[in-house]
Amino acid sequence: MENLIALLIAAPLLGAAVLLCGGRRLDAVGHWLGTLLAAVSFGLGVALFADMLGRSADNRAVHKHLFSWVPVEGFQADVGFQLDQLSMTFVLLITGVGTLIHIYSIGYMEHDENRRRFFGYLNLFLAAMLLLVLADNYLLLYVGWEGVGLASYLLIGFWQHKPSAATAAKKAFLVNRVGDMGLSIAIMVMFTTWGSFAFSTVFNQVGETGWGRNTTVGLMLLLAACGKSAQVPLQSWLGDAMEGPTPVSALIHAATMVTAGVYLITRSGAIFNQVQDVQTVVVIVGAVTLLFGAIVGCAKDDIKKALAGSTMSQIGYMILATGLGPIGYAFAIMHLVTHGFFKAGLFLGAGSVMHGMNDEVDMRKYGGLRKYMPVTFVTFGLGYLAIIGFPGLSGFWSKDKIIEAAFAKGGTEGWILGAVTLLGAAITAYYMTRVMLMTFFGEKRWNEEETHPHESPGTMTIPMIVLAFGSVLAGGLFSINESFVKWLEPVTSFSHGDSPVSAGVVTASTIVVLLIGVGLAWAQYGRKPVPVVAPRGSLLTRAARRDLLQDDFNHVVLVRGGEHLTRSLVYVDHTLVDGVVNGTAAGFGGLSGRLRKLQNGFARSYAVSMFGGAAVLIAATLLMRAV
Amino acid sequence: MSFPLLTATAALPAVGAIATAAVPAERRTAAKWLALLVSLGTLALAAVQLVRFEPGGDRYQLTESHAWIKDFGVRYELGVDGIGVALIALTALLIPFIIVAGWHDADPLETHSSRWRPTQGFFALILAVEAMVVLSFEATDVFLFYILFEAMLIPMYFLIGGFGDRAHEHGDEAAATQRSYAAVKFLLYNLVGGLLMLAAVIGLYVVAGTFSLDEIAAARANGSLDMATNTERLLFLGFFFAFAVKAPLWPLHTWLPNAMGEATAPVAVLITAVVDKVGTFAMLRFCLQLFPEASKWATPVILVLAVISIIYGALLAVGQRDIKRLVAYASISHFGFIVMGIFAMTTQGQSGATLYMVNHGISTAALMLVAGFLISRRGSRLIADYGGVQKVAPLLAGTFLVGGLATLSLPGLAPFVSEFLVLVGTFSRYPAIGVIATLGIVLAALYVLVLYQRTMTGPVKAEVQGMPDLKVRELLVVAPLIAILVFLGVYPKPLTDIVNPAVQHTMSDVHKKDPKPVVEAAQ
Amino acid sequence: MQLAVSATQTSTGEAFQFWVLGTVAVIGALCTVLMKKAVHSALCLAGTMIILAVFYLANGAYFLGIVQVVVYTGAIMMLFLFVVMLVGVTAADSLKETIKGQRVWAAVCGIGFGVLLVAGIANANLKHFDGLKQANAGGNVEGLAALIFTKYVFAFEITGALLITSAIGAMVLTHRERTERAKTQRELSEQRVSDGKHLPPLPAPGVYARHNAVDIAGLLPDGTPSELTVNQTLRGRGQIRDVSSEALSDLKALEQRSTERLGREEEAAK
Amino acid sequence: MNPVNYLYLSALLFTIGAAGVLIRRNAIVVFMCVELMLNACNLAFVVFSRMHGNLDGQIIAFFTMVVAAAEVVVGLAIIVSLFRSRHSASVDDASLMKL
Repeated sequence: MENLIALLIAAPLLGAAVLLCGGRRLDAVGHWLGTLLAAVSFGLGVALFADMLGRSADNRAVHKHLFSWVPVEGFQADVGFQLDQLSMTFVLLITGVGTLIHIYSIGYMEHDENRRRFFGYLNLFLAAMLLLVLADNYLLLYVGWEGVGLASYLLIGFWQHKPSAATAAKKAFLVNRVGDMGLSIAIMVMFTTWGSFAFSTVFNQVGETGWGRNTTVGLMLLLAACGKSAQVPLQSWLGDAMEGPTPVSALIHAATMVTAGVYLITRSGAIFNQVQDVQTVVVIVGAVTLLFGAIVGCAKDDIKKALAGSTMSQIGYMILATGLGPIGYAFAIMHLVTHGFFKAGLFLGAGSVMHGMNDEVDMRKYGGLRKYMPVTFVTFGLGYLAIIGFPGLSGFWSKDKIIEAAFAKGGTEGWILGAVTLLGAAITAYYMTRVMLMTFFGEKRWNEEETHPHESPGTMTIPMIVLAFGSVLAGGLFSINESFVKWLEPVTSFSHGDSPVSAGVVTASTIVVLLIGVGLAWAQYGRKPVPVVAPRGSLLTRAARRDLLQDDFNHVVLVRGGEHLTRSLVYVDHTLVDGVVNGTAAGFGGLSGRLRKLQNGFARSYAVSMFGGAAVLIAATLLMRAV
Repeated sequence: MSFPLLTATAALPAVGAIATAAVPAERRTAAKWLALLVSLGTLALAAVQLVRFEPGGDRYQLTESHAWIKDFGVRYELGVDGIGVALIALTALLIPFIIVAGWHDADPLETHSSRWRPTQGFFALILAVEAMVVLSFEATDVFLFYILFEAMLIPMYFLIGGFGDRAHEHGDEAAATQRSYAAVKFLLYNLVGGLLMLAAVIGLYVVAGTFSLDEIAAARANGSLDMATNTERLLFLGFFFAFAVKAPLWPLHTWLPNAMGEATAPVAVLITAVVDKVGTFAMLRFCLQLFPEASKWATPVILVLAVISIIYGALLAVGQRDIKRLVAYASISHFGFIVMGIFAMTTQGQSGATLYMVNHGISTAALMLVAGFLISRRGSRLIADYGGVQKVAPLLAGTFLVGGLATLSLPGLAPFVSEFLVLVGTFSRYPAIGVIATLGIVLAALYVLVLYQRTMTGPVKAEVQGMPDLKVRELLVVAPLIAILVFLGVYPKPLTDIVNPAVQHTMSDVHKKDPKPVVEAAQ
Repeated sequence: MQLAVSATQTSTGEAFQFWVLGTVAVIGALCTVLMKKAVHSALCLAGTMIILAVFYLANGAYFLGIVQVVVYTGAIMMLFLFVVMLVGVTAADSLKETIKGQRVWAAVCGIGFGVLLVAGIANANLKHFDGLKQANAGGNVEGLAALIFTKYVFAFEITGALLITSAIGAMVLTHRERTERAKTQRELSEQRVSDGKHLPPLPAPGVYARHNAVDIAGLLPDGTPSELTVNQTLRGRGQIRDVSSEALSDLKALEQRSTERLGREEEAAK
Repeated sequence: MNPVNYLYLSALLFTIGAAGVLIRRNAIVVFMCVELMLNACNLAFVVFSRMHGNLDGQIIAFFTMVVAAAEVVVGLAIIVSLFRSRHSASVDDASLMKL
């Protein structure tokens, strides 16, 4: 059975290779082939899942050593896989949502001449993401880590003729590279500390090392997670990444890749559990991003960017939860899965709206679309209810648990975190309601002559419907008997913690803040008409529209500074480094210009020097003998 | 006596060079085919070497030894270790690609030009370089090595100075002037290095009384040859300086951007992927083996220089406006990694450095040759003259991207393995330097992606419109290189198996052991 | 000739011969260097070489002694003389030095070199002379032959090749291939007309000069000698009796006189 | 008398020849001086041959003569062709080696 693991990755990888190298001949069938292989992978995943369920909780993890990758003395890097409950969860999420989005893309990308290439990239992404979650050591994980980065780069920049897309792709890759640097340093520290970077070795020996090294590893892993999961301070790329086609935003920048950071921290729980201080940092990062993303989400008029802010904020929840330690890991993953469903659904909905609206993304030019796109409206609406945590839907179950866990952290910290998460829930309700109202309710604000809103074809609506089911049911299913927590417990361990507030109070307060958020949004966008041109807004709104000035900071400090640095270095290289050499050369030139006068061209003159030279040689020989 | 395989591998291209040069001028195409056949034959011989080489066997294998200049104890001594055999394979592998890629580079110009372009000469010179490089990887006699080290400058000089890109933004004359400037700069830099090395070679002979690497190393190992500390250091510096110029290490690097910028792309590949490797190879073979103590003494300074090379090269690459110069600065950055790996004095570092030499050769060849195809289409080296190429020539853009990704060490492609090994190897002994060098991977992403973005993406420029995609000949060059990059990225074991024993030997030469993991050391 | 050559001392006869002939040889060498005319130098050199031949014989190199006379003094020196004749036997070199400092440096280097050589020889331990008795026992020529055709056979062959090469080289260097048909007299005259120079035959030598010998250049009306009037070869050898300086000084004197007179007239006019 | 005196004579002749090469401008005389130097060397070889009691020195002297003959032939040919083209046999006239 464990041989199937390699096949799981091989299927989409094969698809990518065939589609990317196949040339135009495959244009006609490329999308079907890509979808088929993604589905094959999903099928394999389900088979493995069934197999895993057949074993007892402690025997579920499967290891498969494929081959020795870099065999160098003292450095054992292997290609080996580890399929345990955590990986399994991800495999199913990735291949499941992935397959749905493949199907969706068939319709969405129908008119794009490079559809085959798009599917090739999507398959490549699936393979890399699966490698990331299945690797049994950090180096192989790093391969997947960069692989998804590459796929993300290629897909964000898929419409390369748009300079904005190309720039966004480059930005995403670069910011991710900063995170990758963290991961590679972490691996190097692991190697020097434990002599290995296999999960098993590291986690077994992590208790034997001192605070310093564990902290370094933890912080570096956190840096990596920040890069991939768009957490403060490396969050700036996610908004721009919406330049990619919408299915990409749904799959990569909402459901799967951006949650890799959560996976990394959860996977490395053994390390983080050792160092409280790092966990505190993780929690702070999560909390800050949670609010940051939510605030940004409130201000954006671009539907995808609003959703991107929301993604950032939701991942903030997850990161915060992972920072809580064993209290939170399981809930982080649970929120990750439910978020995968509803956020993918929301993005696909947004894509469907754009599809019907001539690729218009400005919500101020939507309005009243519920009549024109009923399926999209319903599925989007269900996703909306799920994300704001409407009782009974997926988001309610998972987010509520994280808020509880935050309180359960205990002490002042617990209270602060609880408050932050509650505040976040309120803002989430506010901005999602805003999106909903601006898009599907109110007056039509589009130009009726140019735009003819219509429902999307079946290939697009079916995945949305499936995801809507997930958004509605997943959370509830997971929470029956705490089945999800129990499922993950062997990997992540679990403790309830002791919350100062009872679960009921927490649930009640979440519902209250939810209502406040919805109410505020309705007061602003539901009661009165939405202006087509954005009002100037308050200072905070304007800052939030510019991603809270993060980009401006980057531009001034990093881009400008970097430009100056490189320009002055080019100058230095030309004048100073080269100049020293050229100066020497010029000096020699001048000297030889003088010596050249000795070359008068008369053979006899030269003969004299030869003769003198011979005399000197004889003298030297004689002297040497005398000595 | 068994078949002198090593001599044959070097002699075949040498004879081929003469034969190619002798083909009459009007039969240009025949000369090209002859050169290609010879290079393929050399590749076959190199493959035989790989097969015959036993990783677990003696340190130097397939040895040959003949008296040459008896009075000075100079011998024609050849032998390969794992590192040598790998680099010979790299050289033999790249030359056919270089020849095919440069198929039309030396054709006579259609337009009136004062410069004569002897087609046969171009290919004969390439083969001559191959012969000398191969032999220098094989030489185990210091004097023999020195002669080859210097002699290969001559054909390189003519290749750089004699053959440039077809078009130049400032016209033919300006191009010729810049070319000869670059060629002279290349020659002078390397000659100065060679001169110091000559002094050190003579000094070594005076001290050791022989030129044989084996004998000296053995004498050093068993203590019968005891050098005074200062003598050893001076000799080491003499050798190292020459290799550092060739490698090239900051601040001796400025010849490389000029040379690579002015030469045609295949020649640029020849410089950076083949000839410069002799420098780093010689650091491993001669500096460490002959002067272990001095090497250790100089390590801190060299590592700092290497790190400066990495960061500085990458930063300058970001600031370049010329595609070829950008690749050149990227190479400087990569050579920094190689030198760092060598002098980190860890198994991982040195294995990584050796793999890096091979991988950098292939990845740079892929990137630079595609860049050359691009440049030959538009007739400009300036990045700003391109834009939107991806739309009109997707294959070209795609292969360019893969080459670029290899350059930025994307996992899954060969350079990643080596770069990571170098970083780990360095980090385990010098954490601070390892961390700073890691910055290089971010900067690498920056210069590669900026280059790709500016040339390939965005709206299609008017001049780029109608640019043809890769032709079959060009695809034949690029596709195998990419395949090798992928293969070695996923499964580098064949290479590491050959390299590992050699690295073990080098490590024992310098009396260094890998630092133990902290946990193990604590126990 | 005395066959017996002692180990460290030569016979008195040989010593006498050495001192007398040695002195002559040195004088001959000095004359070679110092004679103004090449032909004299050549003759002095030939003398020196013959003396050296005698010394060879005295040193037991009978074959070389004869070869020296036959080949060197006979053939090579004749070649020299032949070339001297070709170039001009009477042309005397000016011994005036034209390159600044050449004489001084030559002297310094020459003397220094000589002193060093002598010092070197004096320094070397050359007391013992084996003599050639044994080596020449089977006859000098046979001994040489045995060596040449065994030990030095390669060198011998190569020198043979060298000789052939040099012979061919000399031919190639001096030979001038006539690539086109020689012009007939008619064509030459036509060419003269078409070129428009020297329609009449070349002027005879000595025109306007005091002599009309072939080696005296004719003078143009302004008193300068005309290149055209003297045969090219003579001119090349430098065998032109130079009348121009005479003529020019005459002219100068004439001018001087006339200006003096004119000057006086001007003064008178004042 | 000690045969070493021959060597002194040889040295003296050599030096005189060398000085002649430096001083004279006529190419033919310069050549003669070269011959003089060669002959001086030959004398030394012959004396060394006597000193060592074998004939190798004489062989070398013989070869020197052969090479000298070859050299003279080519050298004089050069002089003749130079004279033809320049109408001069002065070595100073051929000063094209100047930059």
